[in-house]
Parts: sequence; C-alpha cells; structure tokens
Amino acid sequence: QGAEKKDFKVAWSIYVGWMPWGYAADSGIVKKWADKYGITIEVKQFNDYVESINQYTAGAFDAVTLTNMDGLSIPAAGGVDTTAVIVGDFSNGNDAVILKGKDKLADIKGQTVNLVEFSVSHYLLARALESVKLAEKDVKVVNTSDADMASAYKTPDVTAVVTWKPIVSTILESPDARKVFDSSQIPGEIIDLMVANTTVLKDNPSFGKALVGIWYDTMKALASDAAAKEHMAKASGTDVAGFDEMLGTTKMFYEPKDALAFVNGAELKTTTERVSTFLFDKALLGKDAKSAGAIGVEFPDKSVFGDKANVKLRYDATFMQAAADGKL
Amino acid sequence: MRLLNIKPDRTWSFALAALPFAALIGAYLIGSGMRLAENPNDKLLPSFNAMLDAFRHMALTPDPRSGNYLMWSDTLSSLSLLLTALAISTFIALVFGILIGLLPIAGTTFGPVVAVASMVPPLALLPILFIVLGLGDGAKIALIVIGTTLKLIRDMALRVKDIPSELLIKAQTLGASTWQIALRVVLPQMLPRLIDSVRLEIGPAWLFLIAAEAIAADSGLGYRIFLVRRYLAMDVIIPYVIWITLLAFLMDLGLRLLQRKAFPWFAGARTA
Amino acid sequence: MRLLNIKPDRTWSFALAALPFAALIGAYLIGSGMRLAENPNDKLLPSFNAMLDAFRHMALTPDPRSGNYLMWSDTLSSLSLLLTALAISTFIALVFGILIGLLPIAGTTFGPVVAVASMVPPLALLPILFIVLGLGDGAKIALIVIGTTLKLIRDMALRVKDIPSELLIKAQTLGASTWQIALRVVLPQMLPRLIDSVRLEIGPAWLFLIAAEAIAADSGLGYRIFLVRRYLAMDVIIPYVIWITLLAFLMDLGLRLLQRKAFPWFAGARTA
Amino acid sequence: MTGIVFDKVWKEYGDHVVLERIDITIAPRSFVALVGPSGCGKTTFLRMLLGEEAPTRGQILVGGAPLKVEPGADRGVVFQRYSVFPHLTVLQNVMIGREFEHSRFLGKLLGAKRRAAETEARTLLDAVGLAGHETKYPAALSGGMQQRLALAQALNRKPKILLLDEPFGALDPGIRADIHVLIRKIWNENDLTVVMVTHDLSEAFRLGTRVIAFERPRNRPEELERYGATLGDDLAAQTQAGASITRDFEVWPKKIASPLGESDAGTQLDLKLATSNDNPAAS
Amino acid sequence: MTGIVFDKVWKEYGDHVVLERIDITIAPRSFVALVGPSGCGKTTFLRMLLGEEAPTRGQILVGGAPLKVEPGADRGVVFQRYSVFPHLTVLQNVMIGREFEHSRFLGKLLGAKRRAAETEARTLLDAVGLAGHETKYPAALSGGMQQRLALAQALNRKPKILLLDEPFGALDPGIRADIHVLIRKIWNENDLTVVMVTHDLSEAFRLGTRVIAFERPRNRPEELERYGATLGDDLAAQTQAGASITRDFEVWPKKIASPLGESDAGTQLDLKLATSNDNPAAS
Ligand SMILES: Nc1ncnc2c1ncn2[C@@H]1O[C@H](COP(=O)(O)OP(=O)(O)OP(=O)(O)O)[C@@H](O)[C@H]1O
Ligand SMILES: Nc1ncnc2c1ncn2[C@@H]1O[C@H](COP(=O)(O)OP(=O)(O)OP(=O)(O)O)[C@@H](O)[C@H]1O
Ligand SMILES: [Mg+2]
Ligand SMILES: [Mg+2]
Repeated sequence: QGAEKKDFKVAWSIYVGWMPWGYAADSGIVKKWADKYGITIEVKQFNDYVESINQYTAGAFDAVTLTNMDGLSIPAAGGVDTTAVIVGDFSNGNDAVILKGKDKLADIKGQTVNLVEFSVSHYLLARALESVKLAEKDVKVVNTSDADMASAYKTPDVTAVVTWKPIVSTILESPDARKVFDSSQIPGEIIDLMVANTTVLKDNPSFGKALVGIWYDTMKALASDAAAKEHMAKASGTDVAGFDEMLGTTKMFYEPKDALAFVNGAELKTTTERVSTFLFDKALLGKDAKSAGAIGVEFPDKSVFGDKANVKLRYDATFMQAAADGKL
Repeated sequence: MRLLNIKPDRTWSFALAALPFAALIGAYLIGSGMRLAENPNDKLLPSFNAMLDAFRHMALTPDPRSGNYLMWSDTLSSLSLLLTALAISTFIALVFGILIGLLPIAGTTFGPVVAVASMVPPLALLPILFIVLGLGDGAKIALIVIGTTLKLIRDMALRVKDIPSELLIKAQTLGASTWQIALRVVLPQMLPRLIDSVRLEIGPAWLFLIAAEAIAADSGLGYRIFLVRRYLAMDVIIPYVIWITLLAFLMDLGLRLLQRKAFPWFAGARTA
Repeated sequence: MRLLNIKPDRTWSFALAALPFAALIGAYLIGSGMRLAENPNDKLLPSFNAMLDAFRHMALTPDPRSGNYLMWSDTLSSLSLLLTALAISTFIALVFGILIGLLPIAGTTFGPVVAVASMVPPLALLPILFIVLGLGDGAKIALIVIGTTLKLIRDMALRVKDIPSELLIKAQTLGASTWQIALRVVLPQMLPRLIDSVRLEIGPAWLFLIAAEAIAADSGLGYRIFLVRRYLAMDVIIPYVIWITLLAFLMDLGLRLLQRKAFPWFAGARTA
Repeated sequence: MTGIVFDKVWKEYGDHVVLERIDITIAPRSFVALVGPSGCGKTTFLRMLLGEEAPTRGQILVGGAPLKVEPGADRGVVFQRYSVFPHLTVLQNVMIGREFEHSRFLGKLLGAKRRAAETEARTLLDAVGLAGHETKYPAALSGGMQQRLALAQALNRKPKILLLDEPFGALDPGIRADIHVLIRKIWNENDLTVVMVTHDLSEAFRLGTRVIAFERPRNRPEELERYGATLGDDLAAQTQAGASITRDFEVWPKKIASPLGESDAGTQLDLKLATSNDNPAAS
Repeated sequence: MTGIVFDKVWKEYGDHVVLERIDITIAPRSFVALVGPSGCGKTTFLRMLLGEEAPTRGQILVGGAPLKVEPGADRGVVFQRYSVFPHLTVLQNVMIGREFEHSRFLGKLLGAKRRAAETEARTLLDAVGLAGHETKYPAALSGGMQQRLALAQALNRKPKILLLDEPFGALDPGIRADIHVLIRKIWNENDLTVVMVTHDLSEAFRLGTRVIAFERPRNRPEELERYGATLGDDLAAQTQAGASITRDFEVWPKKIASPLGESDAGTQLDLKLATSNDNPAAS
C-alpha cells in the first residue's frame, strides 16, 4: 500500500440500499467513471454480507458496502483505517422486531429472540428494549442465520425475531406476525455506507471520486428509469412491487446534498456514541478496548469521538461535496 | 420359504421400488394440502401447480434482464465449476494416492498430514481460503477441491495398498522399474476404482459448491437457492433441489456406465 | 534399489512424517509475519501468541456473563449433539443396511429410494426440516442424521452383499431362519465394518454440525466460529478449528481401537 | 430314507446349457464322488442338490419327495472356502447349529442347554482333531484345520445328506490323508449319504462307493472357437452344449461298515469317538 | 552360472523361527521340488530367493554373487494366485515384460518393436495352449489357463531362475497333467533352474530332479499345546522351532534333455514349439 494504483476492487452485498451497485456494474456506469479517471474498478457481488466485510478487512478489497455499526466493529476494530465515502441511506423501517401473536413490544420480556448476534438487529433490539425499560438480560438471544430466519419463524419454537428486509416482509406475510418495533423509530441510527480503505483513498483520490460519480449516476437512474429499478428488483430476487416496498422503508439520499446534510448533522455524533457504547458492552471493539471511545471516529468537521490517537473510522464528506458541486 | 430366499420378479420389483417414492409424494401432498387449507398463501410446502409455475418461469421463460433461461444458465455455471473441480481433485488424488500407496517413503511423509488434514472442517476456514484464492470461480473450485480431494487421496492410497503384493513382485521380476510399475500396473488398476471413489464424492462436492455459491456468486444453482431463500420461495427451491438431485444421480449413473464401458476387465476382477 | 522397495526406518519415518507439518507451520508463520508487519492489528493470520491468548481467554478463563469456560461448554454441547446423532445414524444404518443387503424384497423396495435420497443436498431442504422438527437440538441432530445416515445405509448394504453367499447357505444348512441369520451371522460380521463406515462419516458429521449450529444456536463449536466470524476473529477460529480437528482425529482413533479390541477376529478375516 | 433321484434334470443359464439330462439314482448311504474337468457343472449339480438353484427342467427327489427349494438342516455342506464363520471361535462355530435349532429367537443358548451343546461340540472337535483350539478364530487356523472345523460344524446338525465341494482341494497330502480317514469314519458311523466333488481321481476312488464322471462336451462355443470349427446347426450345438454323465463306476469292494483301520490316525480317532459319551455315532 | 547356494540361512519373524540353518547348494539347471507340510516355511524360502525377504542370518549366493536384495528380471515367478495382471488381456500380459525391458519411460512399445513383441508373445501363448484367447482378460480364463498364462508371462523375460509356489495347486488332474508336460518341456529347452513348491509328492517326484522336504518340528508352540507337553526350557524350544531340511533326494534317472514325449499333449506342444520361428527355445 501507500502507492498509486490503477486497479480497484469493490465488494457489495445484496441489500435494498446497495442494489444500485449491481445495476451500475451491469449497465456500464462503473466502466464509464472508471474510464474517466483512467482506472479499473471491479465490482463483486457477495451473497454473504459478513464475508464481504471480512474480505475487505483482510485487504482483498479496497471498498465495501456496510453499515456504520459493522464498519466500527469489523474493519475499524481490526485496525483497518476506513473512510466512509458515500452515505447512501439509512434504515427507516427496514429493520424490525417481530413477535408471533403478541402486539406489544413489552411482551418480549422473557422470550427467546432469534436474530443475527452482533448485527444491526442486535443493536435494534437493544434500542427497542431500552424504549420499554427492559435490558438484554430480560430476553434470551439465539444466534440465527439471516438466510434461515424466514423458515425459522415458521417453526413453533420461534416466537420473536429481529431481522431486516426482505426477510421482514416475508415473515410479515404470516397472519400471526406482528411488527412491534422498527428502525423508523430510531431514524438515522442504522446507516448504510460505502467505505474505502483510508490509505488507498488518500493515495488515489480519483478512486473516491469515481465511486461517488458512479453512485449518483445510478441514483438518478433508480429515481427515473423503470428498467433500472426492475433490474435491481430482479437481482434482489423480488419484483418491482416488492422492491418499492423495501425502498419505502429506506431513506435513500438520491441527491448528494441530502447526504451532506445528514453527515454534517449533529445527530451522527450521538448515534456514533450510542453504537460505540453498544459495541463496547458486547466486547466488540477489541479485547484491549478500555472504553467505548477506544476507537476514534472522525466526522467531516474533523472533530473526533473517542481516542484521537486511534482514529480508524472517518466520515469524509469531500467526495460527496464534490459531487454536489459538480466538480467530479 | 425363508424371507431371504424370496426374490421378487420384475413386475414386483418395479412396484416395490415405486412404493417409497409414492409414499413420499403422498406425504408431501397431504402436508402441503393441510397447510394450504389453513393459509392459502403458505410458502413452505407449495402445491405442485405452484412449483410447476415456478419451474416454467425459471426454466422456460427467458429472463428479461439477460435474455437467459435462468435455470439453464444457473445449471451451466454450477456444473462447469463442479466438473472442473472434480477433474482437478481426481487428478490430484490419483497422483498422490498412488505415491502414498505405492512408495513407503511417500506414505510416511504424506500419509499422516493427509490423515490429519482430511479431518479439518473446510467450511470453518472459508475466510482464509477466500483471501488466499480470491473470490472468483477459482476460489469456489478450490473449496470443492479441498473438500473432496483429501478423502479421495486416502481412498486411493488404501486401494493401491490393496493390490496383491504378488502383482508388484511379479512386475519386478519382469524387470519393471518403480515408474513403470506405477504407470502400467498400478495406474490402470486404479482408474476404475477411482471412479467408485469419485462417485462417493459427488454429494460432498455439491455441498461445497452450494456453500461456496452462497457466499459470493451471481449465478449458479446454489446461488439461486440462497437468493430466494430469504423470501421462503420454496416453489423455486424444491424444483431446484429435485433438479440438483437428478443431476447428481445422472453423474453417478454416467460414472457407473463409464466404468463398465471403459474398464471391461474390472467387473470380472472385482468379483474374483 | 527400486524406490518402492525402500522402507524408511523408525527415525526416518518420524522425520519424514514431521516434515509436512513443519512446512505448513512455517508457511503460516511467514504469511502471518508478513501481514502483521504491514498491519499489526491484522486479524486474518494472527500470531501464535495472539492465538494462545485467545485460547487462554476461551478455554481457561470463565466467561463473565455465564461463568462457563466457553470452549469447554461449546465442546460439550457440540459433542453431545454429534455423538447422539452418530449413534442414531449408526443404528438406523445397521438395521436398514442389513435389511436392504440381506433381503431381496427390502433391497428392491428401499434400495432405489435410498440411492436417490442420498443425492439430495440436505442443506437446501432445511426449511422443511425445521417445520417437521422445530429449531432446537432435535433439528440439529436430525440434520446430521440425514446428512450421514443415507450413505451409511448404502455402505452397509453393500458390505452385507459382500458376505460370501457360501456363509449364508451354510447357515441355512445349519437350520437358521432369516432372523437368526441376520442376528447371528450378518450382524456380528457387520459391526466391525460399520466402524469403518462410521469413521468415514465423522468428517461429514462435523460439517453438518457446524452448518446446523450456524443456523440457530447459543453454544457449540460451530456457533462460536460463526459468531466470531462476524468480526474476523481468526485468533479464535483457528484454535477452534485445530480443536475440532483434534477431536475428530481422536474419535477416529477411538473407533479404530474399539474395532481392534472388540473384534479380534476381524483383522485376520479382513486380510484373508 | 435319503435316496436321491435326479429325474431328467437340465440346468441352463440363459443360452448356456450347463447340465444336460442328468438321470441318476443315488442309493441311501452311498458315498458318491463326482469328478470331471473344471467348469463341467459339478458345483452346479451340488447347488441344485442344496436347493440353492432350481433345475431348469426335470426334478430332484430326495427320499421320494420333491426337493425343498431352499437349503435346510437335512443337507449339510462343506465348501472349498468360506465354510466357517470368521467371527465365531472354533467352539462357537460348531455349537451354532444347535443354537439355531433350539433358540428360535435369540439364536443363542444359555445355562444348562448351553453346557450340553458345548460338551457335544467339544466331543466333535476332539473327533476331528481340533481339541485345544476351541477359543481360536478361524483366521488363526490352517486351511486343513478350517476344513475339519467345517466338517464338525456340518455334522453337529446331523444331516441326512452331506455335500462336499472340493473340500480338501487346498490341503497338503499328509493332512489330506488324515482327513480322508476322518471322513470315511464319519460316513461309516452316521446314517449319511455323501456327495463329494473332487478334482483328484485317486481321492474319488479311495473314498467313494461310486464315482460319477461328468464330461464337458467338446462343442461348447469357446472350444469351437479354439478348434476352429464352424457352428453349423445352431440349435444342435446348443442342445448338445451341456455336460452329462459319461461314466459311472460302482467301486468294489463295498465299503460300508468297513472302517479304514490301517492308519494310526484312524485308530486314534476311533478311540476318541468310542470313549466319548454323547456322540450318537459312537453308540 | 545360476547355481544357488544357501549358506547357513536362518529366517525369523520376531520370536518365531521359521527356517533354521538352511545349508544347501542347488546346481545350475536343476529342477528342485520343495515339499513339506503347511506352514513349514516353503513360501518363506521362495520369498528369500526372490529377494522379497532378506535372511535373518546367513546369506544366499546366486551364481557365486550375493543375491540382489530385490526381485529382478533374472528370477521369474509364478504364484498360486495373483500371478497375472487383471487389467491386461492375455496378449498384453505376456508382452508387458518385453515392454518394461525396451521402453523405460512409457512401458509401452509401438510400431515395429510392438509387432515383434507381439509375434513373440503369440508364439509363447501358442506353446502354452492359449492361442485364440489373446484378447480375453484373465477373469474370463479358468484357473489352469491363468497359470499357463502366468508361465508364459514369466518365460517371456527369459529368466535364469524360475520360482513356482504351488502353481498347480488349484487345477484339476487332467489339466495338471498337461501342464506338467509343458513345464518339463520349458525347463528342458531353456537354460533354467527351477525351484517349485508343491503339496503333491507325486508331482514333486515326477517333475523334480531333486526333491527337498522341509519338516515342521513337533515342538512348535501350537503343537506343544496340542500334544500337551510343557514348554520346559524356553530357549531350547525356541531355537528348535524353525523348520529345516529333513530329506533331500536326487531323483533318478537324470531327466535333463529327455522330454516327456509319451503323452499326446506333449507331442502336440512339441510340434508347436518346433514349427514356431522365433521362439528361441525351439531353435
Ligand atoms: N450363476 C451363473 N450364471 C451363469 N453361468 C454360470 C453360473 N454359475 C455357473 N455358471 C457356468 O456353469 C458352468 C459350470 O460351472 P460350475 O461352477 O458348476 O463348474 P465346476 O464343474 O464346479 O468347475 P470347477 O471345477 O472349476 O469348480 C461354467 O461354465 C460356469 O461359467
Ligand atoms: N510376514 C510374516 N510375519 C510373521 N510370520 C510369518 C510371515 N510370513 C510367514 N510367517 C510365518 O512363517 C511360517 C511359514 O510360512 P510359509 O508361508 O512360508 O509356509 P508354507 O510352507 O508356504 O505354508 P503353505 O503350504 O501353507 O503355503 C508360518 O508359521 C507363518 O505364520
Ligand atoms: Mg466347482
Ligand atoms: Mg506357501
């Protein structure tokens, strides 16, 4: 590392907020922007989200799509200095707590809750429990693979799940499924990002520019081109109606200025502190972490939450700013 | 007459063989019917009609996005990975199996490490594999190869050791060198036995293929199953599973035929 | 002297056997060293110290939350599932293997369905399995049983068919009924062979156990591996994998010893 | 009575006629030795007698009644190989027949019955010269010992007919002589009809009261090929392809009730059988 | 010259002494028949001659030089079983020796060389009576045919010493007589020292120029057990436990260069060998 390079690899996984990357790769938008900067960008689809982050953390990819929380707990905690280049959206109802046959969130007390441990679902559960003055010890958490969540719900043993779309939609088709809490009640806390390796980005700013360029071109297509939307819907294994339903609970930032407003807002700092605290409680900031601030997070205004000597996650608005200013 | 002396004739054989299949289908129909009666939108045990629809959709209607027939392009992509991987495993197993089985030096050197390595659960080491091998088709092939090749090697080595020592002595008295023995005595006798071993590895190979496609892929039978699993689209999954089973069965049958045709001496020598 | 006639003596054997292991460890050390030099926090190939730390943390320090030693409670939970499942498979395989191999009627009835079913990739049908068996330990055991038992049955049936027909005839001339033949001639001859077959299924059994624990669990070796995979804690995963390998190896060894001790006649009869 | 009648028996496998019009009556208490070149159908003949194979045409009568279509306890057998159970000790191998007989469900005797069966088995083992080897497994025995064990095992069930398929083919001459004495002894002292296949003509004449020779006809397809003949009339060639009896000797002098006393081993056995209490052959 | 000398050879497996002080000189061009009871060490003797096993003490000299410690092309062998390659046709089985000799790398001959080897092999097959079976696999041959094939295969490499371990033990008498003629013929017409293990004394005397008998001593542990003796002096029992040569006959009249012409088959073979062009044995 530390040198200029020409060939970049980007990993993305199947999730409503990241489906544009698949379309961008297939439709030639990626190539268009890569050519413009004289580089090549390989866009690789992952079905397994965690594996895509692991691969990025291990250095096999230069950029990856992930949530703010996973960015902190996996690459940043793994010592990989990571910069959020694009803030694409936040979950606004995509993630939900679902109870079988019970209408109130408080009924979750004492139940076994199936979810992907240490994922945003776990965080959502923590936030949900907080809202009804419960703690995680009031429930029993069983780690359950996201791929099998839908079928797991069909078994009598499972009475409470926390998961995300499209699994949420599938589960809600069951007549006994009740959504008792969702991410729209904690807006802006589960943020979907495109992050890149900070060193790579510093040495190759054109890579960041290309990413942003690709993204907002694709956003335009998604907003206006029915074929593009159909493509994304298909690729995520559903139809346009299903995809629209998911988009409805996703706060997409179609314009750079919307994303800028969000990333420059004060809310982001509170969220970061909350997430860091959650991760610290779960010992996910590394074994040596002494406090929730063990890993420093830098914001666009260069202010830092936590350890300034150990900044590993950075929200960088300059690329989105360039897009907003038409300077790509 | 003792039960073990009763041999059903052709018609009876056929009827008896069909029985369990009929029972399975019947059980499915009843289960599916019950669930659908309760909730007509139930996705878990779809009706045969629903599966037929899904099959038609996947196999007989071109995908508007790519113009491909999805099921066929999935099949093509999976099969090419699978067959490449099996070919590689087979080759490696043949070489190392003969080395380990025939040469005491190679046996003591590689025997233990192969025995230990074949116990490692490859799925747990996926991250390392993917880093080392990248994520392309190469990694998927490698996973299948790693998952199947060690057992194949052990199998081959055992079968090489099963060759009566008389034959190896005889070859030496005919002036054969180690290399000539490997090439003209051991190798040709191993080929049909290799087919038996490979047949046993078809199942694991599919397993690893599906696991690999579940992690990173954009086509393939395992990928499709994984993709639609989030929607609990059993109407797609079940036909795909049946199709995979059929493919595996046909591969097995093909290998059996190959064995019979290519090694006419083997059937006689095996029973002797 | 021909290469195939050179037999290394004890010291040489030991040195040769150690060679590949040393090479593997060396390769790991170099790879790990290189990655750590670049990024001291690298998680993919942790140093031996880091792994030792993690091992100490998992195996020798009680978990503050539950007070358990995590590695031991994981091991206990996994092993009890695995052994229960293997016991069930073994029993089923023995019964059906003997039925299918010994009785032509049972063979024609169940042979084809077992052959086809053993080709079905069990992981793809998990959802249906869940419905029938729920999500608890039962389902995990069932997955392992389904994953291993069909192959075991086929294996057993083949080995029953391998019994020289002379022995079955002889038993009949001694007045044995089908039941007596199954009980006193076939069963005892199958037991040591069953051990061979079960040894081959230890690997797949672990695989299915890990897969099952990845689906829904709150303890177990596979659970832990998949959990910590979320933050690429290879320093935990690698000791766990080594531990699983060791367990599998010990099980294999135990079965081999059992075979030797419990069936003293077998070694002689096999070579005959 | 245990006379055996082959009534115009044919045996064919598909197109291949193995045995052709076998028409023979075997008197009770005979010791028939069956000789003939390899592949002529001797084993096939024996397998039909066993009930393992059914004749394609004709029928087999035993004691006047049609042969049971499956092997049974009235016909004992010793094959050249695989005649004893590898997983049972010598003693267990002999006892198992009795266990099958008296324990329908478990196939295993306990208590007094077991002790009785064991004594009986030990006597038999003593008679065949295997005393002292009771706890060994067959794999630890030599070929000759295995065959003696197989004989003891078969005899323990007291069959009316004893079928032997080259039982001594793999033994060395000294042991073979011993065992010849043994088999004659056994035949003499039990109400037994013996049919033995052998390759060895001298063995056949030494032991048999009657020697039957099968001949493989020259015009079998492979032979034809070899001798370069053309097949000519297909049907004729086919119907003539089976082996049939070509020679049938009565051996004189009649051997019944004249034990071979000349050899040492013979007298030794004699003594052993005579001193045993519950061996019915000795009473 | 291919004289063989066993110079005070002992063979032990762990504590078990199998052969004890074998001291014997075998003249070139002998036909030695080795007899003895089962388990006395005949096969072990042959395996040491082959170079498959090394003596525990003493040494073996062939043609004056110590024996090569591994099997080689100078010593041919025919075992009772597994003597031919099941995956090769009859013709290929015979040719393979020549292929090993002339094609170091591929082990396969092509073109003219192949045709020459094929002609040579066909002549040999003709001599052993397997003409017409060239394209069959061994599994399709009878036991006698397989052994004849094994002989042809071994002879094709023109060994100086031919080792036979009960090669005809499983054959029926007619076929055995034929093959006796054949082996005598082969021995007569080639510069060959033959060492044959057999169970059959008459075979030994018919074929051998010299018959050597091994004896299994009575005081082997299992025998001791059987005869109820106590072991007494352990060491003495142990050192005496090996078989050694007990009798050694020269067979008269000397048989060299006197082919057995009496039997039909013999003359037939004679003719075949005489009319073939490139069989060196016939020239
Ligand atoms: N199940 C079978 N199917 C087809 N052909 C068979 C079968 N069993 C035997 N034969 C054929 O029947 C013929 C006689 O075989 P059989 O075993 O009775 O000969 P045999 O006289 O016992 O020979 P040997 O002395 O070698 O034991 C052979 O040509 C054999 O190939
Ligand atoms: N590799 C071995 N390890 C230990 N003991 C052996 C080995 N090979 C042979 N023996 C023993 O040496 C003795 C002689 O065996 P060998 O095979 O030479 O006898 P044999 O005379 O050929 O008998 P047979 O006539 O049965 O073929 C036997 O007691 C046998 O158990
Ligand atoms: Mg026979
Ligand atoms: Mg021997």
